[in-house]
Amino acid sequence: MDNMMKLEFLNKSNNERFARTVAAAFATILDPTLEELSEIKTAVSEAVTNAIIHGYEDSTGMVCLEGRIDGRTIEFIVSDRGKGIEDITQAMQPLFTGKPEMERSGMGFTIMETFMDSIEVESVLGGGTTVKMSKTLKDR
Amino acid sequence: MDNMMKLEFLNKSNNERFARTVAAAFATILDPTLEELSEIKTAVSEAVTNAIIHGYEDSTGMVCLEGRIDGRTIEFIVSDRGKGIEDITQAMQPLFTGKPEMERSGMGFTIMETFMDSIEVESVLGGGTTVKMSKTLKDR
Amino acid sequence: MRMKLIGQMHVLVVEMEEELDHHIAQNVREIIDKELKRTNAINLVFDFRNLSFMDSSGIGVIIGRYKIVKILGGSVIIVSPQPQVRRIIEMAGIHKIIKITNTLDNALKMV
Amino acid sequence: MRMKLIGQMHVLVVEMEEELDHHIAQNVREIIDKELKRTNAINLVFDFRNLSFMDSSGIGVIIGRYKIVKILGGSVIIVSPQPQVRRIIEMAGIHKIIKITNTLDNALKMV
Ligand SMILES: Nc1ncnc2c1ncn2[C@@H]1O[C@H](COP(=O)(O)OP(=O)(O)O)[C@@H](O)[C@H]1O
Ligand SMILES: Nc1ncnc2c1ncn2[C@@H]1O[C@H](COP(=O)(O)OP(=O)(O)O)[C@@H](O)[C@H]1O
Repeated sequence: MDNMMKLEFLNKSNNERFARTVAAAFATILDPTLEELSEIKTAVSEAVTNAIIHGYEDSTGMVCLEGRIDGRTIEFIVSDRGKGIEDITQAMQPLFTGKPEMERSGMGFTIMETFMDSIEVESVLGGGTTVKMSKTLKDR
Repeated sequence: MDNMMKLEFLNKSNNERFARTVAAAFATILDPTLEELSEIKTAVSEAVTNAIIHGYEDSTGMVCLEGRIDGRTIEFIVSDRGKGIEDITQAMQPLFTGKPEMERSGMGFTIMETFMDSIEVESVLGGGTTVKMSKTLKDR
Repeated sequence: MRMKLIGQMHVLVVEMEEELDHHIAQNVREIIDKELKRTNAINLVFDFRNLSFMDSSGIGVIIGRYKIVKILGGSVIIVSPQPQVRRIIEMAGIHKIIKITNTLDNALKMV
Repeated sequence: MRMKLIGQMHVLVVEMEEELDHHIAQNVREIIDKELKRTNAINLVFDFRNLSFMDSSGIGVIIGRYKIVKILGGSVIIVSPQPQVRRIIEMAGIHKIIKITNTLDNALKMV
């Protein structure tokens, strides 16, 4: 592993922007293209937002964003210790949302899958959710 | 406390820029002036650089940057588990440096003191160093 | 976010700035819905020229407003989304139900 | 970082970009010192117009080069530091031993 960082922050919605800015700053170490950078920022924004609104709902908790760099591959792991996902396959379907009343679009996981090369989701009901995403950047 | 974050990263010199960008992104939550933002960025850059080059020298270790927001007051705590400082009073004197051969200027602590409202340094020889800095931003 | 009303056309123009995420969306939604009621506007133009980032929370905002405006008998038009924003819009299929154009002038001709 | 040599005046112009910290300083130092040797330049102009950030590592770089150039019998001049960079320079007292000016043209007249 060439580099790593781990960020923990409160599940406040004004930390969503902070967290994706951190992800972008970490990715900047690899001198990504503007497109790669905006893909990473968006994917991380989705995962962090999910941790905040679905993981914790109204309770207080910490969200964790880990970043790892290995060659041109960058990996982000977003985790919460919130309520967990009952049916991961269903949750990852495009347009599925558990919170239509909040005007959620159900496109979060689809965006993460489209913008990153791979995504893995692990979740324990009542224990929390971990989303691991990685992307190999173009050689520059 | 209104907000908090904790960042850990490897003591690699290309993380210096990453760490001060994170500090600036966290401070941005308070909508600081450009001057306040650049003062925070500079002070954090000094503390993080010290952890990397003085704390760990050639060994590998993790640097920690914590941020806390309380009203208009923002606090940063930079810590390492490196070699520690023998004489803190001497270390904090303007122009004192333990590494003149590296062209260090000995101005790091002076910059932190000038740009932040308060600074506290704790250190244990062989155990590491913790620098706590805080600054109250102008009302906007 | 800035808003202006073009009264004789019943158009509310919403100019978004910086980044539209879940945190911002909560406010944006409320403000637009209140303003639609207050002004009796039935058409909504999202001016995205200065919006540099949007995630899926923005999709929810757009589709939610689209549903309201449709009931009022009006339409929603999006102006000048930047590349990242455009990709999110297209990924969600919003461009199939909402018109996108390059200038505010064009948008006002299309309502 | 970009460098150019103005041969007849023995001036090496170093144009710094983005941010000058300890990470960058290590390289900058080596490259400048090599170039001073290679070109026989004795004067050094730091063009800081496009340098948006500098911490105390930059002080070390400037003073270190100042010492070398002084031995060679030349001088160091700093061009157009932005506010943050200027504050660091002044805090370190560098402006008392090194001239600062607004344009590269001025700097070349001053060497
Ligand atoms: N961290 C999480 N904790 C609990 N549930 C989650 C988490 N992330 C996603 N989910 C569930 O998966 C669903 C789909 O997520 P997503 O595709 O991002 O769409 P959206 O956020 O718009 O609902 C969510 O509505 C939620 O029910
Ligand atoms: N985290 C640290 N661990 C060990 N020693 C430190 C640490 N921070 C500072 N010091 C000591 O204090 C001295 C002064 O620090 P500073 O004022 O930042 O100047 P400089 O970094 O230019 O030497 C350093 O040279 C070093 O000896």
